[in-house]
Amino acid sequence: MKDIKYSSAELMIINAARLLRDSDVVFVGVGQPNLACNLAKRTHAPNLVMIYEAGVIGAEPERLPLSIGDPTLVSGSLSVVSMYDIFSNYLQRGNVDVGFMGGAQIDKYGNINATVIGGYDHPKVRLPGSGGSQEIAAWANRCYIMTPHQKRRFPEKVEFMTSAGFIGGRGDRDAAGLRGRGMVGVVTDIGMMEPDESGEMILTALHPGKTVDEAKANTGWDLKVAGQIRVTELVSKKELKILREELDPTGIYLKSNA
Amino acid sequence: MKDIKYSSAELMIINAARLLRDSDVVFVGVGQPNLACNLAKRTHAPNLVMIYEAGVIGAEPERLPLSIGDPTLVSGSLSVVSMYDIFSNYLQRGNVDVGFMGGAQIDKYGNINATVIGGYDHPKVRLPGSGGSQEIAAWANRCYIMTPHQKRRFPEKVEFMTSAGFIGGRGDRDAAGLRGRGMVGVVTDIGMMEPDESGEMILTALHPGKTVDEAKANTGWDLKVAGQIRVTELVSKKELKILREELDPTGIYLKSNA
Amino acid sequence: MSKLISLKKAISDYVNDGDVVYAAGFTHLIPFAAGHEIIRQGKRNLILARATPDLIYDQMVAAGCAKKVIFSYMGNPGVGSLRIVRTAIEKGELEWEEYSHFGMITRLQAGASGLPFLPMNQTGATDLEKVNPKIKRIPDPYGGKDVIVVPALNPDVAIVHVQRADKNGNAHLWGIIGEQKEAAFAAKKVILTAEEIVAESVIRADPNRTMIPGIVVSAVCHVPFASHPSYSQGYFDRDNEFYLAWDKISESQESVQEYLDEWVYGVKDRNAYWKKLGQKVHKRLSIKPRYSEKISYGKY
Amino acid sequence: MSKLISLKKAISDYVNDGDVVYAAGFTHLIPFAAGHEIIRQGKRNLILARATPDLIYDQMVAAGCAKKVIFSYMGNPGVGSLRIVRTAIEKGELEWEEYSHFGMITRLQAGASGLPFLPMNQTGATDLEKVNPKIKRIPDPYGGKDVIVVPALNPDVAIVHVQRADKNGNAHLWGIIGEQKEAAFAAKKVILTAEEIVAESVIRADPNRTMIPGIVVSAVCHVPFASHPSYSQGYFDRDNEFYLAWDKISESQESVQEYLDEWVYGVKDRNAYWKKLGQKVHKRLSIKPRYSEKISYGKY
Repeated sequence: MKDIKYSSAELMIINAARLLRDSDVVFVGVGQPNLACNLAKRTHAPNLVMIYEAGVIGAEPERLPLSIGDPTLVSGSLSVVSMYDIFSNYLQRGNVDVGFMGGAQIDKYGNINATVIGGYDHPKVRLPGSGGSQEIAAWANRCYIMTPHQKRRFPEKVEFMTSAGFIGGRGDRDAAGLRGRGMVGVVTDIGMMEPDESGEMILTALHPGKTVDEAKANTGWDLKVAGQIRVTELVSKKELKILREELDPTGIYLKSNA
Repeated sequence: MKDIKYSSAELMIINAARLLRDSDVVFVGVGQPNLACNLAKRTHAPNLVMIYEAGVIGAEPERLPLSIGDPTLVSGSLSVVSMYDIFSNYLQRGNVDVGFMGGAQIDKYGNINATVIGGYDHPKVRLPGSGGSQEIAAWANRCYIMTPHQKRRFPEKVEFMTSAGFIGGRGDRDAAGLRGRGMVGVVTDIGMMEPDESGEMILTALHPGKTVDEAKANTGWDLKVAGQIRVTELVSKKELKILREELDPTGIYLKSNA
Repeated sequence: MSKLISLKKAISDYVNDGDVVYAAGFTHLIPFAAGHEIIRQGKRNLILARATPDLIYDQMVAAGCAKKVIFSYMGNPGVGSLRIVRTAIEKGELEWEEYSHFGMITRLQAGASGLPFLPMNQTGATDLEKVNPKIKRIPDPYGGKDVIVVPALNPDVAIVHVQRADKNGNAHLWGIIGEQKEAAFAAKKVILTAEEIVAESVIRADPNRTMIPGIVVSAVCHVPFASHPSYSQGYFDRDNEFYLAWDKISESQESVQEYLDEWVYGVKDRNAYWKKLGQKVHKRLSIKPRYSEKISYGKY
Repeated sequence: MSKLISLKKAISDYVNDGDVVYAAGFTHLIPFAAGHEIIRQGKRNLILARATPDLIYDQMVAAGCAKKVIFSYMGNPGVGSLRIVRTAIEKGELEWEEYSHFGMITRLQAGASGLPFLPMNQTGATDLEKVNPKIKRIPDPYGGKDVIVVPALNPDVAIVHVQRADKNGNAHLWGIIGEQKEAAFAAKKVILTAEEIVAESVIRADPNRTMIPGIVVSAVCHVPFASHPSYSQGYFDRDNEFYLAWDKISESQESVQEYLDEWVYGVKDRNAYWKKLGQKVHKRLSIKPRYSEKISYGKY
């Protein structure tokens, strides 16, 4: 098995897919989260229901969707509703189990910045903004993020809090009365971080061959390590085959960080 | 012309129809208002758009609808929307020109009671309640009501204000910030009442052969009479023919008060 | 993953004594079959919510299932008074809570959205606000007139009849859609009855028509004609004769009891009820098709 | 009563300098043709509102039409950054006002409903609230957590592309329906562009499909392919190659000017634009039909 080669993207996608449970209702983003969900659906979670913020429920895309509003998500889906409905009746009402987040920065308490680097009024780098992520982070039962393990992506504190993880600690999240459990898993190309009792993201798993030191060196805060650190299951040929042959045959999303 | 015979209902329906303008968007009730609107559409207002609180827009019923949710209102209509949409996007937003009201009592300031006779907590006669009339009265541009001219139907003050006319006078309505112009015409079998500058309903028209004394004797407040009192146009053969032959051939709604 | 069970089992499993029940519909698709099954199973102390309680709530109140109604217009649609509910209120035998249509539907919309409340503009008619403490007013934080607010309504169970659903509860409905969607999202549990159970592919062939997704549905029951004497658009007509007949039946307790004995307690299920109605009624209510224009979603 | 006019006339008559314009759509049915016509007519100082400003707003900003954007996610969908809007903001050359998606859509929903504001639950992320004074919080009058509120958005003009409409503006749309309905009801004027103008009878054959009623529409324009390089579900595919190409074009002012000269100023209207794209592109974007299952409304 040890001669199986895979990219960082493939490693993250496969490990993210494994976090999904059968019958989960997942709020999916395009790109890597979409691949993770479709991989899960084709392996251990055939009853996964994929929801897109464009208002599509139960998508079964016949081709790789290239945007969150791709027409292939619509044809053959279970339902299409307005944006107001998807955010109110689905997300705010508590009908979404899993949210996949994106963002330029994620901090020690799982908070995300997708808005701005530098001051808000005079931005150095103006990012796309919240989109749906402010609400997904608050109201989905479980949130995950996939991101390469790099110091600049993991500052101690985000410059702008686009979406709440545990804010300044778990008590803050409880005080705001948010229904979801927050950022429960950060999948990187080194391993995985999960929140401890205080809401601080700590290293809980390493991918085969990766080390605690690598993780610490690439994290912007003093990364704690779980008492029992897990090693993730090896990437399987079957998982790679589905990804490469069925889901992204031209490698649009799989090639990154190869 | 003077030997044309008609019922009180026919007289009221025909006079109400004449109040509608071409291209008005009308919030229609079943029964007499429905007949008035369909009569107007077949005579001077071919572009009338009929909206029903059941959520139907632009109905063109092929048979006489027997309830406000009759399936004949749906088949061949322009649009069908949810109740929330019809009350918010159409009525509250100000997309309705005319509302037809019903109710057991209407008072000196055009307020309507469709809720209860006797105390609210221990009702003597429990009426159906507001339905949509609280909102129609507030937000349609012009409201009309058709009702036989009887003292018990026209008390000085309603026992329960289900829907606002001018409340205690026009200033009250302005203070509440209601968008519609309120109760602008009460069509009875004697004539018609319209609000004066203070919002008080005064006698402004008589049907041919009716008298001011009759109107006063059948009104529960000291009915004022307009300086210039109008006599309504004679009911025409054409109007009666459409009502009797096309719209209500079995006389379900036309026979009352014959 | 199929949620397809009998209506008898659905009512038994998902409706409890004391529940807030919202049997949805505005004149159309009224879930009579479910109401009759609730009566047969002798559920008690229900709080019956609906903008437009009609004959089925009259029957459930007559059968002693309810302790309270929440409503905005109480009538026999197109006919007149809803005698049994009305009399029970006049006699002080039934609790009630009352809104305008918009107030009632706004409560459901808030419930469906997961919000604690929603605002409405003022109507100038304040008497209902005076007698119902749940109706409040709050300032407009943007400096306009105060707005009226009502709290979310989240029924324990919503019962919704639809034209077609798959076995997981993904449902197409059309014609008058009243507050069915809002009730389904607002409720904690949803019982669906359907004229037809169709393959998932039929639902997936027109996703914009799906108003209720299976993920909020607890039980799916195949019950053709479940809405009689109301109607199912495209399937059969409203039985107006029965609405008129009920106006007479509901005049006396004896005739109501006779009706319940014969048409509710006396039949096993909706299938038996429909057969008992007989071919003459079936024929009177039958309609000819009038098809929609197809659309293409495109192969992508 | 026909509102059918040319897009040129519609933009000339209904879009004024300084207007708040909402060109609606979430990736789907983006009204590019109308945006190009606005550029050709040299409209100025527009406030461009949309949850998801994409290439058409990038182009309108590049052409000098806008003084401000109101948005919740600013990107080239599926590709990356929206370079021109982004750079203009970074350089301080463009005003902006920002919400989350739900905040933006809630503003429109309030506008569509005729309400002054609508509430949302708290999200714990308060930084946007700190920089945008229009986002406020108020107490829940029923004793729960404070809620977040946003004010109604009532654009001067909404521009909505639809699959089919009649000449009075009654419109069927399907596929991703984003915020088109809310924008149309919220706006003071509505310009509709349509892939097809159909007989009123086609609309009336499926009234539940009608999302925008003619009574709120000011102008109806027959503009096939108006949404290219976005798509119209069932009519043609998204031109992903162009979205990728724009990522390059928008890197320099020169190439943007060249693009505008050739594809906007250099063509008379959408018909000329589509012809200029050529048969190879037409073929690449063509799709095979995939039809909905018909339903019956019934003859009543």
